Amino acid sequence: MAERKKSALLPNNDERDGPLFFVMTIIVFLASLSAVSAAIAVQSVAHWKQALRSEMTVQVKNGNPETAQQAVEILRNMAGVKSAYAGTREEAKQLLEPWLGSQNIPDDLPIPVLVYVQLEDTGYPDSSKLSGALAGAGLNISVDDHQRWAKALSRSAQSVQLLSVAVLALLFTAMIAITGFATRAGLAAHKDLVEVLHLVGAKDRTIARLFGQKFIILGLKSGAFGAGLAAISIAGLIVGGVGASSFMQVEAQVGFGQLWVLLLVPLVMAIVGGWTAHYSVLNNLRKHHQ
Amino acid sequence: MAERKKSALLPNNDERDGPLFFVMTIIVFLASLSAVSAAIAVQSVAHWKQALRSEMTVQVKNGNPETAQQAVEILRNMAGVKSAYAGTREEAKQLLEPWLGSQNIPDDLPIPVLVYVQLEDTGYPDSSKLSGALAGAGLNISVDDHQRWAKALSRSAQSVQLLSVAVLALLFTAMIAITGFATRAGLAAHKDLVEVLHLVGAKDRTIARLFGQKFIILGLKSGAFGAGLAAISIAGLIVGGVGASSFMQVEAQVGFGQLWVLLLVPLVMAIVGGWTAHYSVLNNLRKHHQ
Amino acid sequence: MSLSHIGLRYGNGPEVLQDINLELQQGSMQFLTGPSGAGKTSLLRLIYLALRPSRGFVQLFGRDASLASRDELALLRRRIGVVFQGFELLNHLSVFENVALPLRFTGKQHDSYKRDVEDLLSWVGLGKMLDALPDTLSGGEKQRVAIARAVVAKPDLLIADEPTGNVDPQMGQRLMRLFSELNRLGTTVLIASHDIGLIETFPVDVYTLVDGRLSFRAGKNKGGERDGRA
Amino acid sequence: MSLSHIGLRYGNGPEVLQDINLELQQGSMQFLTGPSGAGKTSLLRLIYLALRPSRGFVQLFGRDASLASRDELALLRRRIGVVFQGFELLNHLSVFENVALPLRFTGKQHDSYKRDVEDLLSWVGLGKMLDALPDTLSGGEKQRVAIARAVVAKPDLLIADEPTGNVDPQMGQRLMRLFSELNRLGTTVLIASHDIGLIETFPVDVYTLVDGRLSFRAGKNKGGERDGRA
Ligand SMILES: Nc1ncnc2c1ncn2[C@@H]1O[C@H](COP(=O)(O)OP(=O)(O)OP(=O)(O)O)[C@@H](O)[C@H]1O
Ligand SMILES: Nc1ncnc2c1ncn2[C@@H]1O[C@H](COP(=O)(O)OP(=O)(O)OP(=O)(O)O)[C@@H](O)[C@H]1O
Ligand SMILES: [Mg+2]
Ligand SMILES: [Mg+2]
Repeated sequence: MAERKKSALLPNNDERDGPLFFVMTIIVFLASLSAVSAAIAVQSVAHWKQALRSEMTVQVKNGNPETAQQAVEILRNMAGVKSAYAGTREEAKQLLEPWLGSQNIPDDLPIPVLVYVQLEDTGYPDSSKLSGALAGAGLNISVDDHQRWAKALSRSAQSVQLLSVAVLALLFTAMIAITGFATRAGLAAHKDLVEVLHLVGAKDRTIARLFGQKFIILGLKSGAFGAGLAAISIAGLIVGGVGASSFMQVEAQVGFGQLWVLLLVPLVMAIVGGWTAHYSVLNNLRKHHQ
Repeated sequence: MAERKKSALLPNNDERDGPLFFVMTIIVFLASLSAVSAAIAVQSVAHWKQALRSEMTVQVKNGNPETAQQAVEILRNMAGVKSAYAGTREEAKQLLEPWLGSQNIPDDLPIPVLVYVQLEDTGYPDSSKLSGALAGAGLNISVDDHQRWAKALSRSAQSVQLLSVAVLALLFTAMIAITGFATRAGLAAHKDLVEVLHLVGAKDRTIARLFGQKFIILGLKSGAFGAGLAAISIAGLIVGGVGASSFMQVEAQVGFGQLWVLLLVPLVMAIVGGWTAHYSVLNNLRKHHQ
Repeated sequence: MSLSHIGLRYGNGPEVLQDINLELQQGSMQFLTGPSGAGKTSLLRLIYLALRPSRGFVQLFGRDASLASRDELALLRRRIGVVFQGFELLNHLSVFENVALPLRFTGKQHDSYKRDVEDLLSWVGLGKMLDALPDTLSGGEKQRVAIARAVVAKPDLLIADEPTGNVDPQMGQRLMRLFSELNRLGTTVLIASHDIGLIETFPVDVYTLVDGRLSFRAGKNKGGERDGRA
Repeated sequence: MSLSHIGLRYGNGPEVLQDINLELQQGSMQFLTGPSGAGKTSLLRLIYLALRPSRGFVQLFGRDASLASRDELALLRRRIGVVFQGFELLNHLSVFENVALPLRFTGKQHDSYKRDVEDLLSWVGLGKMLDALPDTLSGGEKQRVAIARAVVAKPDLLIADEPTGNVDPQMGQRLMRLFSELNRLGTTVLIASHDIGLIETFPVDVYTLVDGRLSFRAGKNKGGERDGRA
């Protein structure tokens, strides 16, 4: 007679596992996509807020380079200002291009000169302080603290963030529900198995561990597959540069850095799956078997 | 003895149905969201393309109101042009506001005047024809056919569309897989039931119909719930006006019109669920039972 | 019902049944006996169309089973009542519903058979358990439900596999009387049993299956030993 | 093992067992009989700790079962071998694995019990079916696997519920010899059976359960009739 190996107590090629694995992989894939886009949105908002908070623009409306230079001097000496420099007429013209066309700007058009101000990260002065200082020097100059942009940007980033988090929460719930469903189905199908193991003297923990392990492995496997797929898709999107909007460009900058989130997904899946299975079985045993 | 009613041949309060219903509802919800966003993206692209194709802007770069009026006359008389009118200096100033600030535009700044041209839907002239006609009249005027915008816009709309369709396809596959999974689990748990019904003389179709009906009902129920939830969420998003970007505003215009897509979801779910169940059972019977 | 030159093997295993020839006269009654694992259940499964033979022909009610379509097979099965060795009750249906199951597929109305089912269950001693679920029954009670389900549609052919293994001798006698009664009304009856004590008390023909081969012994009040080819 | 003043009801049903008192001496052997539905299986389920009594006490190996923790109950169960009326084999494990199941939970090594399991299966006539799956076994073969699993760990207490209902009389005798053998080695044995023919051939005590009440008859070679309170 051939060597007889100790075989698994739980049937390990359960015909139900194939599609279950498939469903879990898809759910993980989607959850991963939302996790990354949520992480990107969070990062983007922080990134933009930081960028916008650390920068102001001062507009010298008469376009006079000397006035601009005067403003630069005053600003450089203020507390909280890291650096300040005046833009060139060319830069200003570029900004107007979308509206006036490139060759259509007459040389005598008095285009306002912009002075860019970099602020310290902490304790930076607000726009009224800056305009106060400039007005004190007799300069009629307007200060733009980019609040309008900051608000619009962070509002749309927040809605993306909110949506991603909501979808993520839903998918997560779906994942847990699927695991719970599969466990219950597994238990229902293996009712006799559980009962026999119980009556033959297996401890509750031993039986629960059997089912827990099964779902830990399933969670790890489907988590790794789904997250891997998601990583590939995201990398593809970033590299392929789908979407040429500035929002997408910011994503690209941040995107790769956030892919580590995906490493968590299979772990979370495995823990959720294993835990759900383990405790469903324990509860079931306590409830239905002496 | 009390009245004894004919009870369902399939256990109808299967303990597996609870979480299954839940999972299917979430999947339907997500599928509905992507269906609607795909539909919105498709509509948006069409909408934008149409809007951009039917409009051109002519820029009178010296800002002279008479030159502008001359251009308007010429354009109005061209074939394929629906209407043309010159913008006011105020309108032009508003366009420059983001760059120059509102009070910072000196009265003597020679802002170019824009002439807006509405084109007929079909057989409209291209931009070179327009500029040719204007140049022929001795006017030095540039024509913008909005191609730059059109391209950028339709590119990002297409990527949204692509993403929605991909997610939709995935969710759809997940839905089918879950149905398939649940059916197989149901069959595995009800193996004896199927065998007994078979041996007692039930025809294959009768047994398959039992399982088919169960999943049609489940599909309709979870489809209606999920799609209903999605409809409420989308309506909420539109009314609440989350996201102030122009993209979202276009969505709002189109959004309500696309909600009918959601009516299809429960139907599709029911058909897919019922069909999968029906044919899994039939196949199973043919394969394993004489 | 007739089997001719039947052979049966499961998968690639040895032949469980070898060259079986058996013909049951309409309205006859007989026992099938033999040691455990001899192939009694397998033989019965061939007859009630749960299994196809590896070779040979099964003929039922004048119809060759191998030529019948799946729907025709379903119709043939409705004329056969089976008591399975493992009972095969549906756990989510009450005792009453389990017994009434074969009647549902014939399109009969609930009201038309309600009394019959109740009377039959009383006869097998389960008159008070109409609404119980099979899981809450004792072994012998389950067996009696299985028997009631097999006979309720007054089938043309009744196959019973070890129908008295879980009941006490008095109940065994009572159930056998039920089978005889049915037989007197025209049903062909074939019962597989180890219970030699029970078999001896009935003057019917006995087939014995040993090592996949069938031999025949006529009922005590009928005649001597002869070959299985009936 | 002792039961004192045991009552049992399922849900809100009537009392299936009423005021049962039973004490089994270590190393003794007895039969439990009674009509179908009398409560034999229920009584055995109380003893092998699958069920809690509605009232009264179950004492096993000197331990009050109602006071034991779940883990202690598991340890007590390992000292009991059970032949279930419905066999309760695991369909995805081979015959060998099914029989070896109780040994796995005691932490024994596969190599140390391999021979024992194979020998035991040969004794019950299944030496050639070590690798078969239960679904492919005949009724009697399944029953023998169930018996082998119950005795393989040489339990201190053996409970068998209708262990010979699906085998032929010769095999029944052989299985009973297995139980006697085990009993001679010190195992307490309690067998529920309808098979009066079989019971009569053994000179052991017989308990009879009727309408939820227990009565006692000493083995033929032992003494006269007396009350159930052992
Ligand atoms: N599905 C199957 N696959 C493989 N072998 C099988 C299958 N069913 C039965 N067998 C084998 O066929 C032989 C005959 O089995 P069968 O159930 O017909 O015996 P039986 O006469 O009914 O026995 P018993 O009296 O124990 O019920 C046995 O050796 C059994 O192991
Ligand atoms: N889980 C349960 N729920 C409700 N009633 C039950 C349950 N199990 C058994 N019963 C009832 O208890 C009574 C005794 O059942 P039990 O199985 O103990 O009988 P038994 O003596 O073993 O009969 P048999 O010889 O037929 O196996 C029966 O009337 C049965 O219907
Ligand atoms: Mg058999
Ligand atoms: Mg019993």
